[in-house]
Amino acid sequence: MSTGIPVQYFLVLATIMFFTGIYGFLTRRNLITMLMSVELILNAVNINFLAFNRYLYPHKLEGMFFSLFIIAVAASEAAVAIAIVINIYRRFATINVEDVNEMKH
Amino acid sequence: MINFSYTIWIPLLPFFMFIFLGLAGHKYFPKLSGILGTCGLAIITVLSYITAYKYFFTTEKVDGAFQKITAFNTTWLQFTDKLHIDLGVLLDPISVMMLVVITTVSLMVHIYSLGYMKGEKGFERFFAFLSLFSFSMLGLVLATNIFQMYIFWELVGVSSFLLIGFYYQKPSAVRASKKAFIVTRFADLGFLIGILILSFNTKTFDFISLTDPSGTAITQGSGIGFLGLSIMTWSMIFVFMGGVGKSAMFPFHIWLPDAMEGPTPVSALIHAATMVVAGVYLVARMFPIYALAAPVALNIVAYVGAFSSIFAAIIACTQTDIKRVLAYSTMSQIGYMMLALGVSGYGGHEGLGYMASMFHLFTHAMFKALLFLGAGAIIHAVHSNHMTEMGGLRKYLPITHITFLIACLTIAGIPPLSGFFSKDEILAAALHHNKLLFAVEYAVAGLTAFYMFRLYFSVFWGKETAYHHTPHEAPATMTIPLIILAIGSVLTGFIPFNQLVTSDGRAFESELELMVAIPSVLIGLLGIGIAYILYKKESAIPDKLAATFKYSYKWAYNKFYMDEVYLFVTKKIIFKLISEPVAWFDRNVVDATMNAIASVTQGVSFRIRGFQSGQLQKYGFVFITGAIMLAILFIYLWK
Amino acid sequence: MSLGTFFIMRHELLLITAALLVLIAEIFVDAGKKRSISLFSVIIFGVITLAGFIPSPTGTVFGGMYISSGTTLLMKNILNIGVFLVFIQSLTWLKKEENSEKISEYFILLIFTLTGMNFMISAGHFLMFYIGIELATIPIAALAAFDRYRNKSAEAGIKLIFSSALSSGILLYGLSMIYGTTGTLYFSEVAKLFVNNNLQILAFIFFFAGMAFKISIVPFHLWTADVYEGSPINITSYLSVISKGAAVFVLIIILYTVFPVIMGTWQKTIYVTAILTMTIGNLFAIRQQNLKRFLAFSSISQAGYILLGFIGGNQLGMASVIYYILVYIFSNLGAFGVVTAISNATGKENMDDYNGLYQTNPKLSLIMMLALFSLAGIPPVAGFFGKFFLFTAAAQKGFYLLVLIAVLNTIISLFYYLLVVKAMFINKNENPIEKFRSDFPTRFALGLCVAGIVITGFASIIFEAIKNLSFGV
Amino acid sequence: MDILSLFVLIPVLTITGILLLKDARQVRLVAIFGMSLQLIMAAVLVFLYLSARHSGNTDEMLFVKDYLWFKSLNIHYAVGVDGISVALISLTSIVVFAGLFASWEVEYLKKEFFISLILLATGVFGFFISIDLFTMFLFYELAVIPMYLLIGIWGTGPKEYSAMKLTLMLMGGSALLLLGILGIYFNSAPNGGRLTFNILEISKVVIPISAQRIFFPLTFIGFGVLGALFPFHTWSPDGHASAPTAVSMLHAGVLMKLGGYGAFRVAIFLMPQAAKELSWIFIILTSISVVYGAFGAIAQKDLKYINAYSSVSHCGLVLFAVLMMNKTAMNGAIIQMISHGLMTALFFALIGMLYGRTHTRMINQMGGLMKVIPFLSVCYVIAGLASLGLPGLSGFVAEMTIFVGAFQHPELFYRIVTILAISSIVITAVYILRVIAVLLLGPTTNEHFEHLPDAKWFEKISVVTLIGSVAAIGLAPFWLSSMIGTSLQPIVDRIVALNPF
Repeated sequence: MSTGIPVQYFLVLATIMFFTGIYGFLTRRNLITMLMSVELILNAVNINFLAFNRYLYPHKLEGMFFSLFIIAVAASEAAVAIAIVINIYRRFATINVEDVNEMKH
Repeated sequence: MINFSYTIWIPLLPFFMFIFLGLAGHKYFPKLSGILGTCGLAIITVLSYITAYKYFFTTEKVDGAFQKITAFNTTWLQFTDKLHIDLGVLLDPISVMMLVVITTVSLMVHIYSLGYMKGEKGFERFFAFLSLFSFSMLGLVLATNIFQMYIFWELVGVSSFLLIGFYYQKPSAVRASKKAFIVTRFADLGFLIGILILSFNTKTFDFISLTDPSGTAITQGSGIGFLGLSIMTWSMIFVFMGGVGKSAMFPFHIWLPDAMEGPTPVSALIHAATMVVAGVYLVARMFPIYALAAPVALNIVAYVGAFSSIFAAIIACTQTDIKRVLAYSTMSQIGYMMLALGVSGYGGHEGLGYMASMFHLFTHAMFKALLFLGAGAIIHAVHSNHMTEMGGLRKYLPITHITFLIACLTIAGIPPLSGFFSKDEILAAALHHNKLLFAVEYAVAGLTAFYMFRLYFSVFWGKETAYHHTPHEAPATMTIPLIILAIGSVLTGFIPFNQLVTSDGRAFESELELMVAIPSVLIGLLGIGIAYILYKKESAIPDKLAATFKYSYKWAYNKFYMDEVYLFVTKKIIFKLISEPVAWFDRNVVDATMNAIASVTQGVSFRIRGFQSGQLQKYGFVFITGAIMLAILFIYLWK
Repeated sequence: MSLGTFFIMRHELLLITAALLVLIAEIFVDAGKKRSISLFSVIIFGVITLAGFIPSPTGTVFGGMYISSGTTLLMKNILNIGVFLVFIQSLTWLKKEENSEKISEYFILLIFTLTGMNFMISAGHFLMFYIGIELATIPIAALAAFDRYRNKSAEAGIKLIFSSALSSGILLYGLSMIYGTTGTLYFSEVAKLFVNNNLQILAFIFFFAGMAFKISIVPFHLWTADVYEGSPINITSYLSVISKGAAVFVLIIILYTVFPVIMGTWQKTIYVTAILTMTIGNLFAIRQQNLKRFLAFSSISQAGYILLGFIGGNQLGMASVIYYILVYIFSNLGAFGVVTAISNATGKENMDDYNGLYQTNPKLSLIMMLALFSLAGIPPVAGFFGKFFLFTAAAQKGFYLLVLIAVLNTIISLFYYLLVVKAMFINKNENPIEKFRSDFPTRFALGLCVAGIVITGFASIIFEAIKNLSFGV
Repeated sequence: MDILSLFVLIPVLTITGILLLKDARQVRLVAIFGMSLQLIMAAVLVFLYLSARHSGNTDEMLFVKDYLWFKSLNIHYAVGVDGISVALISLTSIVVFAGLFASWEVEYLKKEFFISLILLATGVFGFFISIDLFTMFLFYELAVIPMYLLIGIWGTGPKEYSAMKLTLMLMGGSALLLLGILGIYFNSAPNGGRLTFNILEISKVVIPISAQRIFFPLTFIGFGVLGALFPFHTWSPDGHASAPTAVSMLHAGVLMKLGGYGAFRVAIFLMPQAAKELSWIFIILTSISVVYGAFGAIAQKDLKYINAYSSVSHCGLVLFAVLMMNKTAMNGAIIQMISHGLMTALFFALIGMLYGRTHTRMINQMGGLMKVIPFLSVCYVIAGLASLGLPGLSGFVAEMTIFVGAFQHPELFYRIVTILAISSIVITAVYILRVIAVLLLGPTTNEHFEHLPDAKWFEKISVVTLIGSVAAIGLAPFWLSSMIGTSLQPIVDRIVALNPF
């Protein structure tokens, strides 16, 4: 058990990452960058799970496994998302999210 | 005890006649309807006479008094255990007397109409309506309870409406019928409220228990008070309001002159002899309550009667339409009857006014019907209602002339005609009660003689008028009723009413009071004299007089502008100030509120559409904000 | 793990088998005969749907991560019925030239999402739940973008995938906090260890937001309309009934079993969001012209009504929710079926195009009217019963004010449903949609919907069966 | 099969029959056959009811049948009738029968028209036979919704607007009603035991007064909207004006009675204490309805508007009387429902027939019709006289019973309000006579009207049926009044037991 870094540090890091991800999601206009922001959010979650598991509940591995699954799912999600982004680029000739608003109101 | 149960057929026969003529008459026997209706009425006239004879002369009196006999009674509608409307036949002196009056006059009018209405469009309809009226009127007088009376009260109102508007294509007739109905309806509202108050306190509608002098209604009714008057007084005032309306007393009299738009026989029957006296009959019917439990209300009756009689008499002096003169005269005479009731007491000689009133009602029915039928004959001959277009008719219409003269003399109170006796009793009763009222009535007696003879002289004497085609005497169907009624007018004065129709059913002695009789005859003669001077020959004096008293004449000629007042109230107040604002309010406030709810919803829907911007990142922002807001809400604010 | 335990997972296994069969068929069928795959898939799925009603053992698998009970079986069967209807409805659309290459994809992806939903419903552990929810979401995003050549379809896809990624990120963050505070992700244990502190409430709200996204509860609903409008119409109907229905099932199970401790909190949450959802959904629906978009907002407001069943935490509530979803599947698919049929025949999707529809296509109009009346809760169709039970469930726990707001909202919703009815029956049109005869699958599916709309209400046995399988907090 | 369910079954079968017809020309024959059967059934029901009563059956409800429907919520399909429902069922049969004849000439989408009309009737019949709140509510809504199509498709004027307004307002009422019913349901077993929707069972317990205070207003207003309670009456003028003839007839004649019946049977019967406590508020509202409706009618120029406002006034009287909560007034309320149902149906039938001939409903554009079309005109006069309460026609009986009953109220306030309400009869006379005078009497103003045809045979059937009923009640009210009175007795007993004066 690594004793050097207290659990709070991880949690703070995760929180910062989470909100950075959200901020990025809300502000970056490029769809790919937005996708990266989502990955940030998911990774923040991963850090949370891992830290909790390691520090608070070291006898079980639920958190570890959960983050593994998250990584896998995130990968597939990204695959589908990028496929659609490519289609967007074909149709709209841009990947600026603001231009993708044919439907509103 | 004599069985009177057959009397139920007296009102029912005309009812079936109405249904029969109304449904089938038009199609199958338009010509025969008159005969059928008349025959039906003849049968019930005979029945009525038999009933009167049996009632007055063969029925045993109990304790010297005529009994109220309930000949027939059936519950028609049950309200509560105690309150129920019965339909039935109540026989007592006044109802039996009214039976005679109604059937006699009605029969005369039927016969008369056979000639008068011959060839009119809607001949069968006319007789159907007459039957309806006879039914309603008979039902009214025979009512065993006040609610039955109210039912038939409404029915006579509607038959009057139908008959006034008989010439339904004539706008003035339509207006008049509408007016008559609505004005009386308004008065009936009072009647109904009176009934409700009365029944609330006494828990009964039944006349016998209501008018029993020792019954609870009278002995306990005066207790509870409201605004200083006892409840019983209030209810009687309201009930009297109905009577005021139907009997065309001031201020609900305005419908009566207009009602002359109806066919003349109708005016004779309904608006002279029978229906308009229903108010008097109503007060007479409720008389023990008025006299014993609601003296204030009785005083009101007296004053309303007195005022109406002089008011109408003054107007009558200025009118030129002969039917309108007669109409105002009717109003004036009914005022007499009301006054007589108002000054009467209950029981014995105290009840002189009551007896006089009924007496006058009886005689008035005869002579006023005669007057109207005579007027009808004149109109029939001249095709005009206006005195100005008549004159010198005595040569052309001898029978009409004679009978009309008899009627005029009767109404003027010239002995020994019937009007003299009845009017004399009234004046005597008034004299004993209230000098002021007596003075008024005394003046009215003079005025009556004056305007009647003004009418008589202008029509039968006066200037020689050129007619388009020579007037000729009416057919026998019309003259026979005139003659019969003239005989009636002469003779009925000798009926001993004080033996038969009295306030408590017991006979009392009354004799001619010379102190009253002589002056009243004198003033009658004076009136006739003045009329003779002014109208016997064509003269300029009336116009001069009219010019001298320009304003008063104008006011009287315009009926003291009562019509205008009513017009103002209906048009300006009810229509403009209530109905239209209500309609406006309904559309623009109530309805608009409902519509506003809808449009606000739609407006909000339009305003918030920017929320759905189509921008993915804004969606994300709302998502995050929403989650955080919920978290804050439930962690810090509303835990 | 014995063979018997496999039967516990029968629904999922059958679905996966079916997906694989379709995949194999795709390989062996000639390029020119791809269309036969669709019929094949529908038949297979029909068999699966029927098989779902065969009595099946219940129990847990994977050490409690997968739970099968009468309730979950019921829910899965209801979803199967819905998907079956969607499949039949999509046959006509799949016959189109542009789709001939993608028929098997369509079926495979949909079957996989359904598998994901089944796993969600049966989850006994948040990991299983998470895998299920992602399996149920990601393929749909691909399907939303199915019409490669339409801008709107691509836009729908991108909006769906990004929104759902964000929402699952938030949901996961919530889960991580649940894990951090309780040390377990098993439903049964979380329920025991949950103590209602601030962090846990935050965790719950994040979790709720993620689920609310799937059910499209205000304020997490904004993707709904755009995605519904842009997606191919059959995907829209799938999203609006199956996806939503599954999420509703999962949410109610989790609320009842995992979070009974903080019932007070989630009642308030639902109180607030239910009001918002009904009202906002209705207010937006009033103005819509595109029928898909119109139905999207209508389905948002429907979600609001459904929340009324949640709020009491009572058995009646769950029964009414499940029942309402069943009714809603029939009604909404009826409406979408008509829209699909008309869209396939003419390409028209606007309300104005429906003017005078009754003159030319009376049967379609009648079905549409029936479906809309059912959505509006007008007797004698099933929607009336569904709404009545939802309101009863809320009233049972004393939420009369909420019921009042809900019933007032039904008036607004009645207004816009009647607008469609008015367009079809009352409005005059110079050029109404021409008379056409739909093909057999469409008519068959619509017939099933109508039968469902009519029978589900009157046949009390259905509700009673659902009631018996439901449970309360 | 019990006799009461036949009242729902026959219309449903008729609808099915119409649906199966290939030939559109036979539609009305089938419809009329079905509804004549219904009329006969109603007569049979009256007969059976009276003979059952005569043989000494004193149960509150007769012919009770109870089928469990939704077991878990204790929802039953429960039917049963007492004198009141029997009377109203008869009314409905008559009005529907007359309404079908009045719509003989509908050609546009004939099949659909008759189906919707009969569907509406189904709802009404179902409502009157139900003694279970759930089924009652179901039938209530079932009766309301066809109105939208009936007005929207076959109406005139601003029909879409009117139809929408009417439907939404009525549904708004039913929304409140739903809440009220749920409230009653969850308080139907205050002492433990099974919750129930059954009216008879609920009437055996006392709903807690605190719950009554909340749910009585909801229920009463809910029904009141349909009964044209001020200020929720505004759907009525527009709705009636836009509706086709038969729909106006059914709507004013029958559907509005659902409001009065419900207010009485559900709101007041089940929650008498709150009803008494709060009656003053609603008494004020209903008195406003009565007077305001009448004044509103005076200012109108469109025949249908006049009649719609008059309906507001007359239906206000129903609710007014019900709130007086004594037997006589309630009896009057029921008779008024029947009477108003018949005469307003008559009015609307006649207005429709006049409109079919003159193509206008504005009274100032018509005149002197009596001469041209005497039959219809005479009927109109009779309808008018019934409406203004002429003795011998049904209106009088109803109004007098109400007034006498209301005036028996022990508190002065109620009696004074009664007097206000009574004053409406004069106002009624004003507008009725005004219409008759302008419309029918006087010279014929428009030469186009000189050659209008008088009533055709089917119109005569329609009108004569209604007039016959109006006159029958007016001439011999005793049997109706006593039939209702007997059934009211247990209701009044309960009210009095809970509200000792």
